[in-house]
Amino acid sequence: MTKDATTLFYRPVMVFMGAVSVVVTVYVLWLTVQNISLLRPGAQQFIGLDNYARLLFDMRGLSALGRTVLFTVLATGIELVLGLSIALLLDREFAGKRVVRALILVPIVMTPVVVGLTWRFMFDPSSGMANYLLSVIGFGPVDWLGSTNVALFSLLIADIWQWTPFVVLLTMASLEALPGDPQSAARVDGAREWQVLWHITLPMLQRALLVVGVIRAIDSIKAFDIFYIMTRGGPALSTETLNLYGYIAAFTNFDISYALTIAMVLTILTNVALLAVYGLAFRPKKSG
Amino acid sequence: QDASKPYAGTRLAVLMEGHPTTDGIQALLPEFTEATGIEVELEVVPESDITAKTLLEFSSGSGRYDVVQNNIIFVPGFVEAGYVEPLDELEAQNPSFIDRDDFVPGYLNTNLVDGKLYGLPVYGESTFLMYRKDLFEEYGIAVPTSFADIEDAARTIKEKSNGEITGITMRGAQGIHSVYVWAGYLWGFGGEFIDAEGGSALGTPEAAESLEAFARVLRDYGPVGVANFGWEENRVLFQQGKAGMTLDATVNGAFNEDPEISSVVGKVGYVPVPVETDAPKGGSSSLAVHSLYISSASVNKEAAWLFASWATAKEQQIKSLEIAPNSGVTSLAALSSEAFDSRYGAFKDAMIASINQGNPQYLPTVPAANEIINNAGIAVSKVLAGTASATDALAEADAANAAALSR
Amino acid sequence: MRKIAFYVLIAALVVVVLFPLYWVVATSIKSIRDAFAIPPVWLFEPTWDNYGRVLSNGVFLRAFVNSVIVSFIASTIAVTIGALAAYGLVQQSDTVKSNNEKFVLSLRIAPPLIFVIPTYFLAAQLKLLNNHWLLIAVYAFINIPFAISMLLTFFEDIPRELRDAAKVDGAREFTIFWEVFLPVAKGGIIATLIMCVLFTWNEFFIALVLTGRDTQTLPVSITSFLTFQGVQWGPLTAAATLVMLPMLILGMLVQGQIVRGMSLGSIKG
Amino acid sequence: MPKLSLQLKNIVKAYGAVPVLKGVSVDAEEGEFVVLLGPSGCGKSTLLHAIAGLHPIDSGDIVIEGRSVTDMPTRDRDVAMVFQSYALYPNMTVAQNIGFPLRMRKIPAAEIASRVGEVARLLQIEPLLERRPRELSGGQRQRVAIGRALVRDPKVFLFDEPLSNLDATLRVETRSEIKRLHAQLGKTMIYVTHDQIEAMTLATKIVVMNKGDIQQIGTPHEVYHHPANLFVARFVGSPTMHMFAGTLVKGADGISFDDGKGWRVPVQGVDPIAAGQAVLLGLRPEHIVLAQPGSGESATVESVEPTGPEDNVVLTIRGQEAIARFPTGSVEAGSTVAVTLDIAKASLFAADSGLRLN
Amino acid sequence: MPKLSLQLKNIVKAYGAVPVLKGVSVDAEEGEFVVLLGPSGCGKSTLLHAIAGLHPIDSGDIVIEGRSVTDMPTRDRDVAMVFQSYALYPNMTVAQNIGFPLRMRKIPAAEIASRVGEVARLLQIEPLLERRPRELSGGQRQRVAIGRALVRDPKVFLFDEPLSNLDATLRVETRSEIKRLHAQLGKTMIYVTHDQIEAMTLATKIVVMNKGDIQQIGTPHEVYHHPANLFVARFVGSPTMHMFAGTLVKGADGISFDDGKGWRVPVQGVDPIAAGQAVLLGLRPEHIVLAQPGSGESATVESVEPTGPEDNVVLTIRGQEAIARFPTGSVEAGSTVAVTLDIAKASLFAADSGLRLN
Ligand SMILES: Nc1ncnc2c1ncn2[C@@H]1O[C@H](COP(=O)(O)OP(=O)(O)OP(=O)(O)O)[C@@H](O)[C@H]1O
Ligand SMILES: Nc1ncnc2c1ncn2[C@@H]1O[C@H](COP(=O)(O)OP(=O)(O)OP(=O)(O)O)[C@@H](O)[C@H]1O
Ligand SMILES: [Mg+2]
Ligand SMILES: [Mg+2]
Repeated sequence: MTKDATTLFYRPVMVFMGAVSVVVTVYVLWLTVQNISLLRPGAQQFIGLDNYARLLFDMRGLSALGRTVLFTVLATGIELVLGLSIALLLDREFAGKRVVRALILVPIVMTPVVVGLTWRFMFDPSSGMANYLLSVIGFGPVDWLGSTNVALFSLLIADIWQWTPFVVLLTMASLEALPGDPQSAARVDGAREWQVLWHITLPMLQRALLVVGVIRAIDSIKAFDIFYIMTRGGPALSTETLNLYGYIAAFTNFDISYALTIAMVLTILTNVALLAVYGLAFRPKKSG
Repeated sequence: QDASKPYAGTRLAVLMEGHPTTDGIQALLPEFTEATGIEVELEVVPESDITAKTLLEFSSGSGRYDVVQNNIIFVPGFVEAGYVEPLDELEAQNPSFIDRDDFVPGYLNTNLVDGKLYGLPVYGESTFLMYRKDLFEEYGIAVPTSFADIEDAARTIKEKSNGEITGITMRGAQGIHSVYVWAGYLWGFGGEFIDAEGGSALGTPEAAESLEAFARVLRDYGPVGVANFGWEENRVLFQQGKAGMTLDATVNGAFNEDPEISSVVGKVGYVPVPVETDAPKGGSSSLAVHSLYISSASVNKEAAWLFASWATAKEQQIKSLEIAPNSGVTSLAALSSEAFDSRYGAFKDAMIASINQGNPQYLPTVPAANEIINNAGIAVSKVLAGTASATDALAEADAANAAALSR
Repeated sequence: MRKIAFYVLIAALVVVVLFPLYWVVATSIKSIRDAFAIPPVWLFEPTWDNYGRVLSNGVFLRAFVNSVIVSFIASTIAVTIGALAAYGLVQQSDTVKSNNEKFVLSLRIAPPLIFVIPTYFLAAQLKLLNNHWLLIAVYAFINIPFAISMLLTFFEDIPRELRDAAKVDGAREFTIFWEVFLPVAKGGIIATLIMCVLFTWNEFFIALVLTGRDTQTLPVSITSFLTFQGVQWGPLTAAATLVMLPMLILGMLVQGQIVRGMSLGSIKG
Repeated sequence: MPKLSLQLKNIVKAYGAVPVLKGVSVDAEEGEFVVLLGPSGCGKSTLLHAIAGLHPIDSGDIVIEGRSVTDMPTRDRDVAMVFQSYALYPNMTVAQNIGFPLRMRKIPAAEIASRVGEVARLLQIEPLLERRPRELSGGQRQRVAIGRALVRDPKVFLFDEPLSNLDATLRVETRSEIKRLHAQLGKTMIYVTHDQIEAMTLATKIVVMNKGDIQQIGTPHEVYHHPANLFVARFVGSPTMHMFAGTLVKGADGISFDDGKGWRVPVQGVDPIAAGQAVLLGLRPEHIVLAQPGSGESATVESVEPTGPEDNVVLTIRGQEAIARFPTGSVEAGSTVAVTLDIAKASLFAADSGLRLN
Repeated sequence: MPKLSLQLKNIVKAYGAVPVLKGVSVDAEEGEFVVLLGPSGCGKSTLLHAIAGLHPIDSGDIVIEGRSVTDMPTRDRDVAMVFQSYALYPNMTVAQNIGFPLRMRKIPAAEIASRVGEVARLLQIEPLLERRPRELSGGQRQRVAIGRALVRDPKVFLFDEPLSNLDATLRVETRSEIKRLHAQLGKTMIYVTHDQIEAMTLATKIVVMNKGDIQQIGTPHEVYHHPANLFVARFVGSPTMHMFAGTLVKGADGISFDDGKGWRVPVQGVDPIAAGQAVLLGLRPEHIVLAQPGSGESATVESVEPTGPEDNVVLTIRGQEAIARFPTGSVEAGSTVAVTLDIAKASLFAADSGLRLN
């Protein structure tokens, strides 16, 4: 009965977004069953599921998928933990808090292209700051971006640097919204600070952290700028993610249909993963 | 309306890449408007993405841009797809700015497809070998004339400097960077990207040998991190005096000789890219040219032509040497100007020599060029990283290229 | 003792966060030679040439204005619609809520590639490619899912009794939303808005494809300093610094608005 | 006939599998002051929420001033409510909190300000008008919650334990303010409280609930002096009514209560057919009064608990412990005293059904 | 000498510019039951929070069992507290809420379960153990909050209006449980309440506060029967003490109270030098007792308010309105009755300083 009014708040949005996404999806699916190349206008034909079959046996695509998973899991996990820790560290009154809070935003504020260039430069084996610092404390140079074993992790560092503040910002906002009473009660009940954190604060932040985590995961899967600027998938494909592969197929090879196939498959896989994660993590609480 | 300005009031949309030459043209635009009454809306996008944007635009056929800038690699593709307009007729109609003979012939000719001119070069370069004259003298090394010489020289430098100085540095980053440089090896060893029948030709022993040599010299005597070296890293390392040699674009000369940023001013010798075999299928120096093209969908083709020919005319090129200096001028007059000599005299001769023997097919110029370069780049990167042998990596690239060519 | 450790930690954090920024800013006021020197040059004569160059560049200034217009309007739309939808959703049963949320999150999954190409062709037909509203619409659309799921989280923390009380007091749904939920979740709204602004402010790929000369945004403009003949470090870093500055000031200003423990005292029990 | 202002017809409501209201029917005439009494968790708040339309009910009908509002949104029911949990708007100042319902009704700002000021004065929170809820003490918050309801002139007022966190003085004052307001406005009020004095002094009608069922509806006097069943008898009044177990026997002088141990007293108003039944005889503390030594029953004082004006005294009377209230200091623990039991005022309940017999 | 278990030394605390505690000093011996009384907003909760270490204090010292804990984190102070706002853990079930303090002390799970079960039984919330706080009624939540404190064995218990939302029956039961626990554990308890019966029956020491200052510290008897000043006299006891204004005059038979309108009564225990001073004579309602017609003072019954066991009766005595409590139905409004005033039990206060004189 009284629900009617509230459905007006979201239904139209959902319907609109749903309609747009259906149209786009259908259109994209239509494009993926052809062989469209930007260099051959008018020459496209219907080729059925060939593009999908091609991807299924495309070793490059498959290993890119594996890499995507690895990167996403590591980036999301580390950023969540680190971001939460920083948010908790900053969640108190101290001199200069406002300034620190604003500075924390620096990495996300910095244009991704500049972030990529900066880190690429810092990871420069001979004139970069990373190796300079290592040499100051007596370590030999690390081939940050030129080694197939290391490059992905170097990108991870840059990604963590850039996106941890995202977690910090949103976690801090959630922390600030907490009423604070239960924490006091827990202290009276004899909980140490970490126990307050673990038993009271974290459960109350649970939903916010999950949403932030899911969004970070989705965005890591789509991570592009840093990869594109820092390594473009190299060396020896060791940093090529599926999203990057799709981009290269589209805008380097101009193979639009195949690129969209890759993107479509990536979307579908991510959706499946999302549903699984969501089902596990957001088990609906009891009513109330 | 002023009869001398038949297109006055026309608004042209021009898409160019971020580059000093573009800065120069942008600065001079008011003069063009004054001379012709044509308004130019110049949109500048990053070089790495301009082709994608151009192609999306071309394939939508909306005629949003009248003039676009691009690399010669794509000219045949553009022409084949009917995206760009032949210029000969426009030239005949309105020759007020054009002087074909003033263009460096090698640059202009790359824009000829089936005898028709499709683009006017704004920027060009080739490749050459740069070496440290002082070190070569100190260690008694002769100027290399083959890739084997380069390897020897690299070894000597590394050994004699106790590893302080890298023997040679080249771009090793996956993609166009490494392919651009390795292509010199490929052609020098007698290989080629595409054979006479139009099939992929990377599966040959020459190709494998060239890649092996390229990767070996970088692995053994190259700098740390070379596998991700792009143009920038490579240039910086050399101009900081940390490498004995480098093989790269002629434009690097300008950086080596700029006392503002270089510590090797006057210490660098320039020679054309060596060859290993006596019968290469093409020159081992590149011809990299960026030109202005007129979109077939443009409704202002005449005005567009005026702009393209004005922007590439010698007057503008000479003026731009003062505004945004650049060694890649395409005008002979600009090349021989005082301003050019005073800045780039140190390597000008070697550069011109390289251009003259520059190979217009240095990088393949078929519609699938980008994909071929990409596949080759993966092979180069794998061998450099040691994750595959040259033969295997190239066999894989060859297969991928064959598929791309047949698509 | 603990205090000292705390400040040391904060300092370390700030250093790590700021080092790349320092490098960018320093490079923008260094000569190129100093910028690339190893060991790094810590003391140098600053030069403001790069800023002069960037600021006298009409293209950059126009891009700046475009970015401001596009990111603020798009984010405001996204947060507004997102907040409305989240308000509607938070009143629904758990199943309705989670189904809608799953759907919303799945919208964020699509890589830009998927919708940019169709959008480009459509916009080309409609001659919208040089129009701010195209970008605004696309950015608003892709930020709505983020806004919905974040704001849903913040709204869920608002005690249900508040809504009940407002209803008893005679408030309409929209009034409850506007006068109670928005102010109470202010911190969350601000954080979400900041993120939306930053997402759009920094977005490169969609902007590259969908902007024209008049609508080009900063990331595209800045990236044009990456020529195939190398990066124009000086102007690039100067531009990057200029791009960051307003966002940092904004961040500082709006975050000062957040009151901690806002809902304290509103509910007993 | 006075107009019925609020009718609850057989309201049923469950939270999931937990039934909370099992068919509650109450009528309130216009201007009635209905007090809901009942143990914690019996469904009082749920009932108020249902009247306000905040929780949908499972079945039943709610009628306000003749119109069924069961499917009407809260806003249109025009009720004012003090929430047990206060539910203050944390983002608004005290003044804004109190003025909010008026603002929702588009009252001019000047009038809002004056009415808010008046209510604040009445509740003694004038100095706090610019504070936010988080800067208030518990009792101050509760007063803001009350203010938000009192500022209005709705069809029905709903109060959910509105004075529980106020000090005694303030409670008395606020109670009489509410009473005055009730008399002045003549609006129906539904009031939940655990305070017997509040219930007795405010109510025109008391509804006693237990576990979602209504136990008794009556005037304060009826509920206190003539509880309908054992539950009401024990629940209302503190210290609680003492029950002497026994049987009803029929004698020459009519029906008597017999405790089986030799104590037999005649009782009035009992249907003779109840004779033989096992019963409980309920006596309130005040029905045990000190008597002259030697007269009445003899009782041993087990303990004395001073409460200020009187002492709660635990006595053993005829082998059973009962509580009485005597003037401060009138008896000492361990002593033996004489008391009279005011059997005329006693209540008699059937031991099995718990229903009142007299 | 009994050990001091808790000492508050001159505690000062302000919220910004608002002073809340203005130098509060209280000592509690081991096993003492201290009840804090005071009007809403006087700083009671703030004081408890300060003892628990939840708010830093501005100055002063808090000593628990001989050790200053002023700078000690809450955890190490080993206090248990019932928050006025409950502060339940929303993410935990009732059982987990109650068991939480034990879990923090690494008590084995089996023991936790048994102690939680016991407390739950005591508070009659056993069926609710698996629910979450938001699925509980107000009183049930409050009981969970109590349970969380009672389950522990801390150095000091702090109760902030713990029974305010419970029904009378439950309140009596819980009150006596707390009393039993206090007797059994012998722990110091600090207890805030607005309920006079609770204060009187539980306290071994009552601290009356007003506006951040202490007004009186004493036993329940002292505070009720010998209030130290006007504030305490008026604040404690409900209905409130009635004050007759007048002056002290010296007569042949000692000092007398004179209302200036011909009523003069001798008073005891007053320093003769106070003669001539303007004073207030305070009489509690129970000190006005019904007398045989003709004897004592004559009084007009203005109104009768039944409260159940007794009626609150407003009388006009010697031109002043005073409230008395008479047995139910003993007088009728409008009638004239005879009352005796128990002047021996009256309190005398200086009209200017408000301090007690007798
Ligand atoms: N955060 C705050 N900012 C300003 N004043 C505050 C704040 N918190 C409490 N106060 C004020 O401090 C005084 C004491 O509050 P406290 O909660 O201790 O009162 P209390 O004695 O417990 O009252 P109650 O019986 O109503 O619970 C109150 O007047 C209150 O308005
Ligand atoms: N969300 C819920 N889910 C399940 N049971 C609930 C929920 N809310 C309330 N209940 C139960 O419904 C019953 C009635 O609750 P209600 O709040 O109406 O009690 P109440 O009479 O107001 O009690 P109190 O005097 O303690 O406030 C309680 O037993 C409570 O446990
Ligand atoms: Mg309730
Ligand atoms: Mg309090």
